[in-house]
Parts: sequence; structure tokens; C-alpha cells
Amino acid sequence: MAFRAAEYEAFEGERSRMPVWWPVLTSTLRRGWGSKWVRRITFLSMASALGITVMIYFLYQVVPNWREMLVEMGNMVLPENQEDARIDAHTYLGLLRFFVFPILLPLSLVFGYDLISADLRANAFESYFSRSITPAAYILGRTLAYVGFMLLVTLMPMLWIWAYDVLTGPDEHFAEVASVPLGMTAAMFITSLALALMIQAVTAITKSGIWTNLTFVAIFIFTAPVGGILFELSGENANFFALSILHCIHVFTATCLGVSDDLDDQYADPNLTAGVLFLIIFLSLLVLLQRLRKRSLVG
Amino acid sequence: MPPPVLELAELTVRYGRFTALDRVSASFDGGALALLGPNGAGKSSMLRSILGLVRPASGVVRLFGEDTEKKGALMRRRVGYMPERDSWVPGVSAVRGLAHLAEICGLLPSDAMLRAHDTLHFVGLGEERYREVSSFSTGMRQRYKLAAALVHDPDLLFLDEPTNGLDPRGRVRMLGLIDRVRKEHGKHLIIASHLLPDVEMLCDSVWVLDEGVMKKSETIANLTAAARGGQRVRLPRDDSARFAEAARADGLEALPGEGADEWVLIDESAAIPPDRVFRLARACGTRVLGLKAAARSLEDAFLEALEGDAD
Amino acid sequence: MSQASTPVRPAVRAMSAFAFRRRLSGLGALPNLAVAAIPTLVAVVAVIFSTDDPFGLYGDYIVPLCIYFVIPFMSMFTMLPILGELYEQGAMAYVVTRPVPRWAPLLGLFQGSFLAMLPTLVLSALLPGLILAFSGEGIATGLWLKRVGGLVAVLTVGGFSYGAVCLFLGVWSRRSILWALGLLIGWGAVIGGLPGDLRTTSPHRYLMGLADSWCKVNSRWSGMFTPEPDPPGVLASLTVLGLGSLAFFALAWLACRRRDIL
Amino acid sequence: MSAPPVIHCRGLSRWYGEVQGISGLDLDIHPGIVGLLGPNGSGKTTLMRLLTGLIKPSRGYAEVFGQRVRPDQHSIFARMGYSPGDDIHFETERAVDFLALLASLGGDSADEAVRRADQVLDQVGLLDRRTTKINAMSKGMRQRVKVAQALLFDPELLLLDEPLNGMDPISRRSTLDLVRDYSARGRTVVLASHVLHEVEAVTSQVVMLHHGRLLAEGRLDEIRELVDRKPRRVVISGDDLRSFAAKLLAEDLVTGLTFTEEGRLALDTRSLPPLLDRLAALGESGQLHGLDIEDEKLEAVFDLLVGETA
Repeated sequence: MAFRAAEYEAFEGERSRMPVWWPVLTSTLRRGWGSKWVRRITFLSMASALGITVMIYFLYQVVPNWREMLVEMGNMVLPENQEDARIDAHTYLGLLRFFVFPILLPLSLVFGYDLISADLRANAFESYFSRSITPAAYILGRTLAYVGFMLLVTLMPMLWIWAYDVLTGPDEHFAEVASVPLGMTAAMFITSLALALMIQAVTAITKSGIWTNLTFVAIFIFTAPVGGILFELSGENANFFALSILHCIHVFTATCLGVSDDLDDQYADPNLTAGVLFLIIFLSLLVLLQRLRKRSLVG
Repeated sequence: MPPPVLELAELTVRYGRFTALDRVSASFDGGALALLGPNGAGKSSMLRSILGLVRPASGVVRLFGEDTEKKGALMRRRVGYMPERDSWVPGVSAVRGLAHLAEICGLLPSDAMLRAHDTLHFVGLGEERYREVSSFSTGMRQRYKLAAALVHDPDLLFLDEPTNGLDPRGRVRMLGLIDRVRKEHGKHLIIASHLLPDVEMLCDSVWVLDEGVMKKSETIANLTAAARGGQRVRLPRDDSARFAEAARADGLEALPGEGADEWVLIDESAAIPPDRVFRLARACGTRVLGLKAAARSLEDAFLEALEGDAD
Repeated sequence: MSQASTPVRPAVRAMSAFAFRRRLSGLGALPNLAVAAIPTLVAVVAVIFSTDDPFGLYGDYIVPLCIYFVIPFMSMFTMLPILGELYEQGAMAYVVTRPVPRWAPLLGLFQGSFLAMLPTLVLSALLPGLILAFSGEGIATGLWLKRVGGLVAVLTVGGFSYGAVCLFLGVWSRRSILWALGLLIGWGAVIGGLPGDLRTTSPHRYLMGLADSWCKVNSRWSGMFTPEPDPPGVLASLTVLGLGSLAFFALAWLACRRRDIL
Repeated sequence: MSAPPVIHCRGLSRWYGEVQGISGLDLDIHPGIVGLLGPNGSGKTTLMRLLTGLIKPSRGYAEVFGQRVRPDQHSIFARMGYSPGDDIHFETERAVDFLALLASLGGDSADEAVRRADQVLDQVGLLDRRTTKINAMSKGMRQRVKVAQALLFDPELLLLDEPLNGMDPISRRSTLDLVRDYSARGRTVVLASHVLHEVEAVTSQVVMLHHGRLLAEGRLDEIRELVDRKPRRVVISGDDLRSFAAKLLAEDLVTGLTFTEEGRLALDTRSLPPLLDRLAALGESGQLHGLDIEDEKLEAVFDLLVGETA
């Protein structure tokens, strides 16, 4: 009988110069995609984008001049001083409310929660940090993966709609929506970064999947009505709306799209909302680095 | 002369007010070393501070002559760690997770995948390599952890309770694997374990820790030097008690051995010749099932090292 | 069967003390205090910015805020993590292998958690009341006491019944947070606050009914939800909430016998 | 064996989804210490959980003290103590509070509960650590607290799931002593473990599980007879073994004979007792220095059994 046991072999090959956060990034993306609910949410988001483009397509089939009709109808319905009801950067800002917000919260919860609670259960930190990786590189890889996923479900469908809109629209339409790709990318990037860092910071503090989710839900949902109440109480001081993260995202996106001047006094100051987002990023980073410096993520 | 593989200088680790390691200094020149000590003696704290999982309160750790505080991340490429608690990359297959861990240690993705497959074959998880680790049994998880410690081809392995929770087959297999890694591939080993027979088989020297202090640094051969010419005797279980009576009546000291059917016979004044044991057995109508010169077991020596100090 | 041989009362009491300790010692109280701090924050802002009369403000904003959001969040914060930890980590195995019926420790858990939640519920009604009462003048202390006391009573009833819902969810499901979010916030606060026929099915309506009778308020707050046009009376509300709580206790009782402890 | 069994299972089966835990287990356990043995994943923990009503059987039933185990059959829990294999998880509790809580769940008043908690802490040698919080304890101490909580109310049946796992040798010895004393009072202890020589040290009565099925049950030497089909190997060392070997071959006592690298002689035999007698005679003449029968330890017996069926 010929028998050859699997044998251990020394590694003679070259060690790569690849930055250490890269494998963390790719692995996190792979794991995220492995989650059933993440795939479902992503599919939902892509499907709604597709749905909107299909709708535009059929509009062209039925009423080829629907863009002009929209403006005319808008002029009839809307009060005099209102602008034309045409598709421009405002429309994309509006898409945010019905298209991005309902997806952002569940995605952060499912994606973040599944990763984090699995890591805690699998005690993965011990595997990671006994190797040649620094905490900063780990956070970087992790955060970029989160951001990548959130951009995938928010920005990508938006850009898809935008591209279809521009391609089918008249030439002069491009000028109306030219600010969208860059502005939307910037806004969504900062938003995703803030959420990604926040959920990691909350985990670093609570060290529990349940508490992370509860805290995140409370911050997301509870702050909205509080902002509203304070707005009314303070004699309509709209800056109190900045308490609500969703509101901040909205105003910040408007700023990035260059339409913040049109926001009325029902919206917080754009600088303030940007400040809130950057404050979240800053504080979360601070918490994360402090926790990792104490090495307490390892448990 | 190459620098020592591991050098600790005045290493102190604290968790809050609790001192887990108190100014431990030692150096390890290579080979296989066992960390012994009761629960809470500071074994895991020592491993974790060497690996940078815990930041020492003071003191210096040098791996291969380099200060880990300064070059820790790079030095850890040459180190493999098998933690006591289960630890894996969740949500992906075993081989994918292992490749990922290898990439973190600086292997190219293609090399990493190749080695992940090879290493899993080596530890005997070849058939299971596409499964998720969360579905593994305890024994498979232990082997996976060993594979994870080996996948980036380190020079020094830290094994924290490598045979904990393994069934006999798994244990023998794990010990064999570790032994091969050491003997055939020249890895240095540092093993923390409760299971003294394992330590006896794998290691050549021990550090005995107790309450965060280094109690003893000794070679195993010295620790288990034959004691007082005693004999270790095994008998059928039913006759075991009767035999001990007879031995005592014959002026011997009979101490209980490892199992219920084993006795260690000691004569205070002289060595016991084997034929005396056989005669004793015949006298009480039983058969000797096992006989060997009673070297002190590592366990006895270990207990003595701890208790001798407590008195 | 000698099932009556083991007294149940010590079991309930001990488990209750455990849950109480768990929620109020160390950092355990922090999440609830954070929730309780929000009405206070609103009151502070009101004192600084608003010129309206504080007594009215309390009724118009603090009361609905507490009912819509403080009660559900506090119930979730109090009940879900402790149940989740006990079940998910297998710690329940130590509890249910004792010679008491399984409902006894659960009742104890509920009792202790509810008792631990009470001080924070009271705080979330009392602190804003104190702040607003001292900022304005002209309203008799008796009226203030009645309004704050009324809110405390509503919160207690609400905390009890929502706690019962959370108890059931925590015993029944691994994804209890998602269910609680759907039931308490979605069905309770949102459906109970939007106009339409559906709101009559929401438990919130009955809490608002109690608030209407006990605090003499009906929300003026226009930010999110519309006031209940026809709030139910005290008796109807208490009956519905009480029966609802009983129903969820019964469900929890069924669920605790059904769920495997791994 | 006229007394009814303490534990009685018929056709006991449990699946987790499609994963098999235990299947078709028929088992009776009588008073005394019983070692519950099996490789990892053989169903030991599943059996423990079924016996304590933590999980429900997919098929079949288990009876303890003649009563069917059900989640609501709590009266049997008064006579049973269970130490799970999982960790404690009451992290923020002090040891005495944790134990007093569990004592109260058994019906003790607050004062009684604390007294009882101290009593079991004393039994496992942790009385001086009574106010230590669980999360500040080492693995071995936590294991002892787990054993302590099973000892509350001095139960007639003690189910210990891997109690020795992670204990240092000192705690292990004292825990085994405790188990031995306990059964000496006529109680039943089911001790699940895979550190086999320790089980062997306290009992000869074992139940062996493999792949969720009952592999063997009974006294260790009875089980051993099952494997007697396999030839045994005796390794001896001594003086002038070559001439002795030649004699043995002539006497037809051995089937095979090997000199090992260390200069010892390995004898394969199918008739062990006569060979041992022959060796004893040699020993009395002073020629024999060492004697060892391979496959004699419980671990080896287990290996053989598993090897035959696997």
C-alpha cells in the first residue's frame, strides 16, 4: 500500500507588500454579501432603481413629451412663486427620502449587526490581533467595506437613474442635473462613513449585538421626533432638527448637490448639519482608537 | 550567537488593580517550552502580552531579539498563536477564513489560498475545508486553530491548551501533529497546558507560574528524576485494595497512583526489586498487570513545586 | 403530583431582585437614564426658548413624547437585553432546572425589571415637570401635581403592558428587537398616531385615552402625529390594556414551555 | 438490580434541524457513579439537556425517578442537580449571590439561601472567594462554582457535563474526591467527560456514546471482554529476554513477538491470563524489570470500540 500523509511544508515564497487593511476589506465585503438579508436589501434597492427607469421608459412610450407636460401641470397645481416642476437636483434630493432612508437603517442594522455579533461569537478579534495587523489598519479595512456596501445600495442606484435620465432627456436637461453625480457621491460617502464609524464605536462600547442594535435604533428613530418637538417649542428654530440624523443627511446632501439655498426655514443650517456628521465621525474615531489602544475590543 | 527566541524583562501585566504577572524575567533559547501553573497563574496573560493582545503595564518583551513594543506587528509574522478559546473568521468557509488570516500576515492571495488548503490537509481537515467553522465539533475546531497558527509558516508557535476538550483519539492526533511540526520542521514551541502527560511528551523544559510569579524554570528531565527506587504497579481492579493491604503489611508504603487500580510502592530504606512485587501479588492471589520503576510524574513534581512554596 | 411542594414566592422574589440589581447597578441604569433625560432636555429647551405657558407645554409636548417614545424604548431597553442574554448564552439552563414552574422565574424577571424601570419612568415625567413648574408662575401646585401624577400613572400602566409585550417577544424570538420595533413603534406609536381607521386597533390609543382623562391633555404637537379625536374612557382603556397584558403573559407562558434552551 | 432505575430512556432521539444529536437511545442508569463517555459531538451534552428538560425529544422519552421529563415536570428537579457544559454567564453577580439566587429558585427564603450557598461553596473549597464576582474568576474557579450550584439541596442525582474541563490538577483531584464521597452516600452521579483516566479513577461503570448512539454500557471489564477478540500486546523489559522469548514460542503462548528499539520485548497473545502467570514466574526469579499491557486503559478500550464500529 502506498501511503503519503498530507505533509506540512515550509513557505519559501515572497511576502507581499500589500497593505494589511486590504484583506480585511475584501473579507468583510465577502462576508457581508454572504448575509441573506444584505443581499435582499441590496436587491430591493437595485430593483427600485430599475423600476424607476422602467417607469420613465413607459412614460416615453405613452406620453413622449411628458417632461413638458410635467412642467405645465406643475404650473397649474403649484402656487405662483414655486419653481417649475421639472426633474432637477431637487428631484434627486427627494429620492433620498423615499428611496435611501428606508434602506439605510435596515442595512446598517443587518450588515453591521451580523458582522459584529458573528465576530463576537467567533471571538475573531483574537485571531486578528495576534497577527501582524495594527488596530488602525483593521478599522480602516472594516470601515471602507461598510462604506462600500452602503454606497452600493444608495449611490449606485441613484447614479443608474441619473444616467438613464440624462440619456433620455433633452440636451439642455444635463445642465439641470449636472451637480448630481459628484454631489451625491460626496454626500453619500460622508454619510456612510459616519454611520459605519458610529456603529463600530457603539459596538466597541457595548460589546453586545443586542445593545448595539438597540442603541442604533434609538439614535435613529428617537432623535427625529425630539428634533420636531424642539423645533416647535423654540418658536421654530430649525437648527434643532439637526438632532435628527436623517435630517442632517438630507440637508447635507442638499448642500452637496448645491441646492441648499432653496431649503426653507423648516430645515437646519447646512453648516450645522455638516458639523453634526463630522462630529459623529470624529467622536466615533476617537472612541474606536481609544478602545483599541486599550486593546479592550479583544475582550 | 543568535538572540534568544523569547526574552522577558521585568514583564508586568495588570487588569485594573489585579496584577496578573508580576515582574517576570526569563529567556527561552528555542526548542519546546511548557508553561505550567494552576488556573489564574498568569499563563494566558503571559502569552497574550507577548502577542500584543494585552498591553503590559511595564517591562519589555523581545521576540527574536526585537522589542515587540516597537516592531510588534512585523515580528508577529514569525509567530503563530493557537488561542485557548475558539476563534475563527465567521461567515466564510474554513479554507477561505484561513487564507484570509494568511493574507494578513503578508502572504499573496494565491499563496495564501494554496497554503490554507495544504495546512488544512495537514491537520486532517481536508474533507471539511469548505464547511464553516461554526459547524465544527470541538475536536475539529482545535485542529482548525492549529492550522490557523501554522498557515503563515511561523518560526515560533504559541499553543494555549492545545488538547483541551479533545477525545482520546483527537488528543493523540493533536499531540502527534504538534510533535511533527516541532521535530520535522524545527518550529519552536511554547505550550500552556494543564494536561501534564502532554507536556511531558512534547516539551523539554518548563516554566512554572503561580499567582503571576515565576516559581521555577527547569528541564523536564530534572523535574521527573526517578525517586527513591519505588515501583508503580497495576492490578485487576477487584484485587487492587487487597494488594495494597498486603504491601503495607509487608512494610511498604502504598500510595494511590493515577487510576483506582494503580499503586506506587515505596520503601523508605531501599529500592524495591521487581521480584518482590511479583511475590507479593502471588501471595494475595492476583496478577500483576503493569510494573515500572516509579519515576515521579510531572504532576507530582508540579504539585510539589507549588505546595513546597506555600508551606 | 407534589407540584405545590416548592414555594413559588421565594423564586419570584429572588429572580426579581436579580433583574432589579442587573438593571440598576453599575452602568446598567445608563440606557434608561439616557431615555429619561430626553423629556428633560425638551423641558430645558422649552424654558430657554419658548414663551408659551409651561403648564400647557407640559401637556402638549412632554406627555405625548413620553407616551409615544419613552414607554416603548424603555420597555425594550429593560426587558429585551436581559432575556436575550439569558436565552442566547444558555444561562437560562441554570434557572429552569430548578424545582419551580418555568413561569415563576420569568414572572420574577418581569417584576424586577418593571420595578427597576419605574424610577426612570417617574424621572422622565417628574424632572420636566419640576423644571417647567419652577420656570413659570400662576398655576396652582395642585394642578401641577395632578398633571405630573397623571402622567406617572399613565407611564406606569403603559410600562406594564408594553413590558408584557417585550417579555413575550424576548422569550419567544431570537430577533426580538425587530419584532419589538415593529410592534411597539410601528403598530403602537406610528399607527396609533396617524389619522385613519387603523389607529383604533393600536394600543397607543388607550394610553392616550388615559392621558386624556388623567392629565387633561390632548396633544397639540403637530410635528409628527395627529391628536386622537375621540379618546376612549378610563374604564375601557384600563380594561383593554389589562386584558392585553394578560394575553401577552399567557403567550409568554406558552412560549417559555416551548422554547428549547441550547 | 431490583430497584427501579434512576434514569430510564426508551427510543430517546433528538435532531437539531438535520443535525443528529441523539438517536434511539435505550438506557437505564442505576445509583452509583456512571461515566458518560464519547468523542466530541457524540451526543453527551444533548443527552444531558434531554434529561433536564431543557430540550424536548424529537422521539422517544426519558424518565427520571420514574417520572417523565417535561419542561413543566419541575418536581423532579428538586431531586436533581445539573452542571451544564456551558459557561455560567451571570458575569456581574458575586459567587454567593449567584448561588443564593439559584437556591431561592428551589424555594429557600433569603437567609436560608445564603446559608445554603455558603455551604456548597465550602464543599468545593471556594468559601474564601464567596464575594468574588463571576467575571473575575478563572476558568477553573468558574467550573467549581458550576459544580457548587449543582450540589445545592443535596440532590439524589447529579448530572455533571464536563466538570473537569479547564480545571488545574489540584481542583481536578478535589472535585473527583467530592464526586466519590457523594456517591458513597448512595447517590447517583452521571459524569460526562473525555479526560478518560479521571473517569476511570472514580468509576468502573460507563456509558459510551458514539454518533448519537449507545456504543457500550456496563462495567468497564465487561466492556473490555467485548474487545477480547483483538489480540493483546504485552510489553516487557528485563534480563536475558532472548532466551525467554524462545521458550515462550515453544510453549505456544504468544502469536507474535517483536523486539522494540528500546530493547524491550513485545508479545502478542490471544490467551492473556496464562501468559501473565508465566510472566509472574519469570518476575519472581528477578529477571523481569517492567511489564505493561497495551490496550488496557479505558482510552484504549474506547479506541478499540470506536475503531470497530466506525
